[in-house]
Amino acid sequence: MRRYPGKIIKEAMGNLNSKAATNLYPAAPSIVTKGYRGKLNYNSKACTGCKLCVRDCPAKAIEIVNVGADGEKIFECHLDLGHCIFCGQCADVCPKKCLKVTNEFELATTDKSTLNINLKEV
Amino acid sequence: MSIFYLLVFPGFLFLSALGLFMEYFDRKVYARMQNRVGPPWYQPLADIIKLVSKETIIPYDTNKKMFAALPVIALAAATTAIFYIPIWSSHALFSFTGDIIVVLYLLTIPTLTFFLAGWNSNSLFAGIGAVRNLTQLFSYEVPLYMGLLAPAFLASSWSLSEISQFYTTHPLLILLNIPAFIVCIIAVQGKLERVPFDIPDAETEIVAGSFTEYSGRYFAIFRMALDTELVVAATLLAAVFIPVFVANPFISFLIYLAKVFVIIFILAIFRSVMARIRMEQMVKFCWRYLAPLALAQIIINILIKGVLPL
Amino acid sequence: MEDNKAKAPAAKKPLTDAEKQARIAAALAAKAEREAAAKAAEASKPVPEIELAIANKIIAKFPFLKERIRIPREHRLYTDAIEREQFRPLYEYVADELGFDFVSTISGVDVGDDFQVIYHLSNNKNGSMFNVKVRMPKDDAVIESIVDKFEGVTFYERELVDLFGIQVNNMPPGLPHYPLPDGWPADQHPLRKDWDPSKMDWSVVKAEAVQQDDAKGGANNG
Amino acid sequence: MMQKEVPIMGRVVVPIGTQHPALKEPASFILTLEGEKVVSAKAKLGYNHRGIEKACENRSYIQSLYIVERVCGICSHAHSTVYCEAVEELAGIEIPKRAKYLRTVVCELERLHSHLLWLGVAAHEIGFDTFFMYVWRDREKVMDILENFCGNRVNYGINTLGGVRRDLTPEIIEDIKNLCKLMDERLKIYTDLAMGDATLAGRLAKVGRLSKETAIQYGAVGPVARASGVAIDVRVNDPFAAYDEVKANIVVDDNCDVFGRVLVRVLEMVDSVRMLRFMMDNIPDGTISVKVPRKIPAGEVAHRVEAPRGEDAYFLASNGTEKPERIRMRAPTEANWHAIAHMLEGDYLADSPIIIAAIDPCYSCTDRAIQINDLNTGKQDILNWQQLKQYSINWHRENNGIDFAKLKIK
Repeated sequence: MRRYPGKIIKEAMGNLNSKAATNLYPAAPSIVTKGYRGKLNYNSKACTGCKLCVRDCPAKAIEIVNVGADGEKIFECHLDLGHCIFCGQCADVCPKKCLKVTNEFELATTDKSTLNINLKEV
Repeated sequence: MSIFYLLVFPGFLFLSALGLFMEYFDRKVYARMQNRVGPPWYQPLADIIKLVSKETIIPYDTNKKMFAALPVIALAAATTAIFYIPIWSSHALFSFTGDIIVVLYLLTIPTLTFFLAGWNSNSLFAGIGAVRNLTQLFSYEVPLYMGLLAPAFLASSWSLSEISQFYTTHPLLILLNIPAFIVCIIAVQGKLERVPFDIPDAETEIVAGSFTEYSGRYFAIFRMALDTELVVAATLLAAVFIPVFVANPFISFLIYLAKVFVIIFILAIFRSVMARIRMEQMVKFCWRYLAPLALAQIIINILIKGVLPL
Repeated sequence: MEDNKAKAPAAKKPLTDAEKQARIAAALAAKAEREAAAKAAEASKPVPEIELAIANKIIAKFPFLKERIRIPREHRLYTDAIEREQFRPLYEYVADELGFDFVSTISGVDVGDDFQVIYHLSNNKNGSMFNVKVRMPKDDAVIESIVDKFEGVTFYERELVDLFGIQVNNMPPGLPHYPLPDGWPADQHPLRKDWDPSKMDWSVVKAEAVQQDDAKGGANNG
Repeated sequence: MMQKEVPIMGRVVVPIGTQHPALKEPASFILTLEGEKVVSAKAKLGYNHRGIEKACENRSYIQSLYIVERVCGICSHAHSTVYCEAVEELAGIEIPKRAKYLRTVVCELERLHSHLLWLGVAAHEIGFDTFFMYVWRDREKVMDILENFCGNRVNYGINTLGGVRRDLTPEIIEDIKNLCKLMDERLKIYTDLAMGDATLAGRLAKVGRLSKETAIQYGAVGPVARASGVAIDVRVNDPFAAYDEVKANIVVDDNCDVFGRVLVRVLEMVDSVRMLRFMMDNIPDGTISVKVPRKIPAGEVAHRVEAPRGEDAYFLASNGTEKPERIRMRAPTEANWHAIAHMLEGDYLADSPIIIAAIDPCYSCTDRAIQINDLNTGKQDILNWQQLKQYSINWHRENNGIDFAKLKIK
């Protein structure tokens, strides 16, 4: 094969007219695919408080708390987004499927204290 | 009037504005070739403003006056060179016999200041960058000079204005100088330290070369000097190799802008289609191919001058 | 609601001790059966020929390994723990004669009173991996380096030194600390089972880091 | 690390690292130069030691899986595959065939994206940014498919003990087939470019030489070894996942330099595309996972897979409880480090970034908080975004007399 410099020139000149491949996020929305694992969604009514999710969480980010008074069972799910690694193992292991992963990914914040959230059903 | 020339047009203010815009144009073309969006038109200016507002750190153990003076010298030298180059007519603002040599030397001064800046920075990477600066200077300077002097031989003048006038009256002879133009375009790429000859500031090897220790406003002035040098070098090439002037100075000025755009577009293409080569490859390339080509051009020009009744 | 809760334990109560015993016994029996089945399956699995031939060759040369080489599946051979001085001749033999010339890695394991060092020797021609386990008492944790035979093991041996505190003789000199930071105390070995991070003096490591920053950054503070 | 040797005239000691534009993550190389030539090189590592092996000992098998996956951002699937297969072997479980195929699919997609990433980085190291941009643009297509199929761009989380977590849908199969078509076209351009561009060849050929004997002696693995003519590939020698049915070809090159490593990687991508196409047509039906008990029977197992960078070897010891007794991980780069110092010596400083990059080094990433050490008071402080912003506004007010607080930027 003959070697010469600037072999890419045809491709480069062709690109002058084409549309840029750059996604202009945040000016334009970033599209995540359907299968993306983002923030969790929690259905408190279906939860039985078995805490399998807490047991399997590799990052120790999730906590199920019983907030009901006098033995009543009302569960809340506290998630530390700073610790969560978005593996979705909690959703996999949940026997009642009350935890689900959603597509939400815009979770960045400039304040660390807002990362610890109380999950609610969306 | 001289003050106006120096500070506003075609001096500092005009050159800065055009330099920044050309940097934008260069970056935009580069980005578009890479299938990216590229920066907005004000990006180079925003960069300069940001740099000026940043904290300036002068390294311990350096000559502080020299550290601060070098960027200004670089900018001043590059700006001065524009007065001897014909822009909107085949007459430059100032001219005397031998000004082509002065312009070339004025364009060499920024490179020397880069070397001194690197050497003075007292930093390892800057030091290596400085040495590379000089090595590179020795390889591209000779082909660049020979390439620019070849048209001068044909015009039998050492003044840029006279060279321009000669080619305006003999337009067909421009075509003869095409090999010299190619040599000069490549050598200018080396002078401006752009890919494939960005060896002195190869970021993946020696961080930022000579400018490693520069920050804040001093670095901003160096950036301005580089942009100015880009425009002045393009203007020089345009004046010598594409001397197209019309009587109306305004239209002539527009033509000048178009010429600069074309040259910078060519430089941008060079930049985007090649990998950075090594120092020893650069020296080999310049001395093995560029210098003989320029020499051949000079010989041909002298021969033609003997044949043609000029 | 209240009724249900009261009833639920009541319904479970009639489980007598005898029944519990019976259930446990049944579970144990089932477990034993499963294990036996697994063992039988293991025994009935055909032993891969290439590995068997390799094992036979090794046993012929080193009789002390008789019945101490396991071949659980194709491409894998494991030895039971051997003594330190037995390793070098074995390694030289398998590397030179049987093509196990690539040391995939060296693993250290802390098993109570002993350290075990496992050399994972690979034969890249037929894909077999021969795992030689060497044991040594904790209070005499010294092994010989094999870097003179295979240079690629430097970092694995450094890991044994740093993370387990095993002394490796004849290592090439002048090697930097790896993988722990430079100021790490010499008597702290994180992968030992009895290592307690809370008892370590962390200030040593931090002070070293700050000092290094000082030494490097000093020239830049104009 | 301070140099204690007596300096020799004309020799300069250049530190590459721990922070340097050529290194994507911290490592340190001390190069001694004579002019532009490197006469000796020393590597210092361990800046990213995160204690993962120890961390795994304190977590259950399923928790460890996700930690293991985060050993490396680029070859995360190789790490989780070798771990899962080791645990499955310990538990005596045979996973369904479809699960094996799915693992192989992700393995090959990962190889594709990892090699594209490497090609881009290599182009960037030699200042060829246009090539870098093209390659990374095409890599995004692979990443999109991985994201849609597995749920994430890099730490896929597709493996679980006993199989895989997600099944291929017909539309993803269609996506992968389209990707194969696109890749065929693009890889042809890249092969042409890699072989035919004079500046690329000039920068890469005869650089970072590693002879076959030295490669064997230093224990090089993966593309580095294969570019030196050593035919080792775990996919072929010691098949894992479905590689006993999906046959890989060993790509060997005997250029023994960086140029050879580029060729090997480009041709391996071509092979990956071929395998992906084969798998899309021949994937068996069935379930995708089986149940694995929480307690794994006691035992020991050594296992290895072929990560994009080379052989990834694991040793796993279990003690019959829910937590592993010991996990030893040997990522491919650890085996290739030995060869680097040898390759650097005798070459130009200008070539050191590409030589270091040529083994495709893979370190790891860490924390993002900014720790301020006040040297005068010895006070340590971690500033958050607001405080940093305030600090900068104050600094400008005091030093430049400009009040940026009035400036409103959304």
